[in-house]
Amino acid sequence: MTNEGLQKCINGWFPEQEAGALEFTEEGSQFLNITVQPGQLHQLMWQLKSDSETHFDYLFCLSGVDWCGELGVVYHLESTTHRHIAVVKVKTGDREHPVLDSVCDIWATAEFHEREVFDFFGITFNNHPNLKRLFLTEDWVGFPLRKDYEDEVNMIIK
Amino acid sequence: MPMEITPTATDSFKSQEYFINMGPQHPATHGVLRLLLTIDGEIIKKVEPDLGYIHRSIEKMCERDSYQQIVHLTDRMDYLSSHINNEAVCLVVENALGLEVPERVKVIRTIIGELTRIASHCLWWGVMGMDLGAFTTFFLGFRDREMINDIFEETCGARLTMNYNVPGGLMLDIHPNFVNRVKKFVAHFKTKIPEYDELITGNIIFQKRTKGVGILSREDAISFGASGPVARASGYSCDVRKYHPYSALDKVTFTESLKTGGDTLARYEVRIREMWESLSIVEQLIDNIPEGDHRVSTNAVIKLPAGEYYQKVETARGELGVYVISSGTKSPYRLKFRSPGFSNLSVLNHIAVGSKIGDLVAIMATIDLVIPDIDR
Amino acid sequence: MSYFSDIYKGIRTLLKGMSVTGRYFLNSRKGAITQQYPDNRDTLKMFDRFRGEVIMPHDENNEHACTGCQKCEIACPNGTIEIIWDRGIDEETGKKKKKIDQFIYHLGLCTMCGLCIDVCPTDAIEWGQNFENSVYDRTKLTRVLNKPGSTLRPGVED
Amino acid sequence: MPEGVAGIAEMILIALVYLGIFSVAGLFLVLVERRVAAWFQLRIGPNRVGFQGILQTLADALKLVSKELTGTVRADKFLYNLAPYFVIISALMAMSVLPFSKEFHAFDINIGVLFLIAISSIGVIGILLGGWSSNNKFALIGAMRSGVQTISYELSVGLSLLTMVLISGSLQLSAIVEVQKNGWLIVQGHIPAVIAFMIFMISGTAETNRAPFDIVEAESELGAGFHTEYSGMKFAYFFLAEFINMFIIAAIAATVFFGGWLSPFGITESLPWLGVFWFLLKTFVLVFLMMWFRWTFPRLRVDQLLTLEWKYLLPVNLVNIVAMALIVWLNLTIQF
Repeated sequence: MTNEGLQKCINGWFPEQEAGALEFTEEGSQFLNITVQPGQLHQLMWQLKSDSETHFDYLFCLSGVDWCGELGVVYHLESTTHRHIAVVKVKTGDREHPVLDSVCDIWATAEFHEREVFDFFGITFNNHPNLKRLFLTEDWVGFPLRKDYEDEVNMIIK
Repeated sequence: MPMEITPTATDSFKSQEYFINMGPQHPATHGVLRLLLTIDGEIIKKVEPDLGYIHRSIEKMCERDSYQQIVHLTDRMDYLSSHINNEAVCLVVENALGLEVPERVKVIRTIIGELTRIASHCLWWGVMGMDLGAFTTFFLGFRDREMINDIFEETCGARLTMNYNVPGGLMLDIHPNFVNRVKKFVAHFKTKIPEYDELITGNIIFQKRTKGVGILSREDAISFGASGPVARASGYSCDVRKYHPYSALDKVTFTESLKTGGDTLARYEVRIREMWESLSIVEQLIDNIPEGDHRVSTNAVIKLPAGEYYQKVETARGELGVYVISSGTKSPYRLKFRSPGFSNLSVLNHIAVGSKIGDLVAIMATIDLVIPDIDR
Repeated sequence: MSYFSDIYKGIRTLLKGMSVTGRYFLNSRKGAITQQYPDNRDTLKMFDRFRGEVIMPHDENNEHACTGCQKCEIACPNGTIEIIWDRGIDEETGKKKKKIDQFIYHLGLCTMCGLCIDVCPTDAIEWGQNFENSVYDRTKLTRVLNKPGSTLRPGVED
Repeated sequence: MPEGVAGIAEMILIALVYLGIFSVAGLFLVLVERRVAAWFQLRIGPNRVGFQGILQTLADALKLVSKELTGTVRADKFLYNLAPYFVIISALMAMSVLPFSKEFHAFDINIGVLFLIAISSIGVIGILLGGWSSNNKFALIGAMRSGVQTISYELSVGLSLLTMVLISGSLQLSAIVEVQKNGWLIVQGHIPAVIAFMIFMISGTAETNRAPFDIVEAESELGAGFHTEYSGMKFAYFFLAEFINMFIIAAIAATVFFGGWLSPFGITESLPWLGVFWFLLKTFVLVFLMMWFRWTFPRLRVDQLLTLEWKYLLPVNLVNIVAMALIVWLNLTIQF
């Protein structure tokens, strides 16, 4: 499906007032980008996978991003039947206790990737079965991949 | 034939589950992977990987490095397919800049990429045999890998961490001996893969050890984000070289090796098949390396236009994704490597439960983990 | 009946495997791939492009080609190269000119990526093929590449 | 010298000779194993210490002797220290009944074969003890596997030898060899004897815990298996015993199936002292075979190991023994 088709299809799932919360853009990216509010995330993701039109069943990349101020997660989705790709972005402004919904009930791969994001960005995922540090030790203070993380001993800034 | 023992004992004789630490120093984990196994006798109840023993925070380092420098960091991720990793970063930079690299570069990149894949599979084959207890395979695999490494050393200057790609092309032109050596290797290796089959593949013990062990269904492979030979053995056609061809891969013909068994043997066969396919790709290209420059000049300081870029390539282990968010400066704002090993590892618990310790070793061997690739 | 054919096939595959190793056993004299490393030091020649260490070739007049432009220092990802320079006066033109005092190379930090040599405009540094870099004291890994009293080769400009 | 003292002195002397043979054979076998393995694997193998590396294992042994003995605090000290001796003494005892030649035979008892089978399974107690007492989970798994394995394969070793005893009609090793003057037992017993020989080699390899049946040590699974916590000389005992056991299995096979010290077709019958040479030659051919197995085959899984024994080797063996009985009964043996 083309990006326009995808956009139309996805917009059709939501009633008018909610659909406004989704943002679609192709600017500065080779894929269709969908920005979604945290509240709608799980519903949208579920739809994206289960709907036979879109059928995004392959989550191939899940990255946490610190957009200076907002923390967020970027999901790269691909459909193994239609072979189209879309990118879903979700952001939260709360840096102290960022919470998002987990998608590991939709894609099993998210379990590890979300743990990684939790480890490096401190984003907590609701309903995650085993959310704990993955790479770092349990007693590590801070979230290293955040832009405001400081470690005077180990980090060399050029 | 797995033995089925139904526990009918009374409570006093109830078997007790216990934990075992496999790794971080263990011969079968190939590096510093630690697996926390919950075991009942010999039967595995749960596998919990504990990662991070070799985490170097490459993604964070990338946020301060220039794009040329990032390339050499990727050598240290999946060190067995370092050239392909390098290529991924270079491709993402070139695509972002709209840089058209010469045909010669594309062809050379593809040849070396496929040789890297063969070298990686050679090592995997040797180590797989050794994990299953056949020690001779290790030396046979390494002998053939050594020939490829010599080719790389002559052309790139290094055997493992080659850093041969630069954004815009290749660091150096190929060595005059390159073509001859590659041809010699292809001729040599064609006689060796059948030998691999004779020694191990047909072996009854090997067949029994691998058939029906660690079955990963197609649905699970997709859901767990598996890629590369692991996913292809489950029947999920996911070769990036087919679906999103890069470099000169759109000019060659090859078949994606697919199996539907999803077990350890299928994964093994997919990789053996892949060696043949890679050989055929190399053969198709080696005689037709176009003349031309080996690189186009770029600015000394590469600044990608603000935006997001994603490039996937097929490494020996699966799909490597490079996701770059650029804010227009000399370093990426955020760079994420979607490493194949990381996703493939998450399959482990799912497919190893219920099998024996010996099976776990076989499963891990065919998932073909490279720990720095997982830890990054 | 499959019971017996299983046994037969099994034994056949085992013998087939043994024939492979048996062949290698008989050809062991010719086929050995062992590198007789410390013994073959005299004949062991590395490839021309082998990246062993960064060296700065000097000609017979004790002159090198490093202008002190520091491009290598900037290109290096690990801070392996440090150039200590000061202003000297060019004897021919009388103009002030950058001149290296010490070209410090920390072999212990070097990852052999080759970016410095790639970027050098005057080919002042190149790869040395020495690979026996182990020392007993790690301070010995810090080297000054320009020889004492060496000067810039006349006519080299960046 | 009173007779009693002389007897004791003789015993001690013989014991010392056997200890000598034991250690020399052990060290030599380790070297052979390493060189042969290297030749199978496109390598050269140890060739630096002495001529063609002949002193390599001696140097290794010296290293192991001079090494500090480390152990874990949590280990059961007494059993932990006892275990290696079980293994090595049982190997030594088995060696005492081997007929190197007609004269060179320390202990020619009339239940020789039975004694060998019995003694070779005592070694497993040492392995079990060592694995259990070192208080290490990997060692424990290894030890348990070893128990399972030895108990199962004991049967096949015994039965396959019993098959040959049917022809020889005696358990005494010297008598078994004498019978073979009319043709080696493997020839006399033809098809059932060949089957018995194959089964004996398979189960013998399993009994010595060598690849492809090395699940007890299973490097890639258990690290080092039962001897994970052993170091220095205690480890060397296990190591040496493994090689001696291999030698013993090969020697039994050479004696029972290939006529022991007898020369082929009696070509050197007039020179009885060559018996030792023939015996060792036959043994080393079989040892080589076991090495060939080791460096070719992948390892079996523990349940497959048991499947192989209980579903294949044992039934075949039982049928085979009946077949052999019939052959002996009907006088179908081939005799020259």
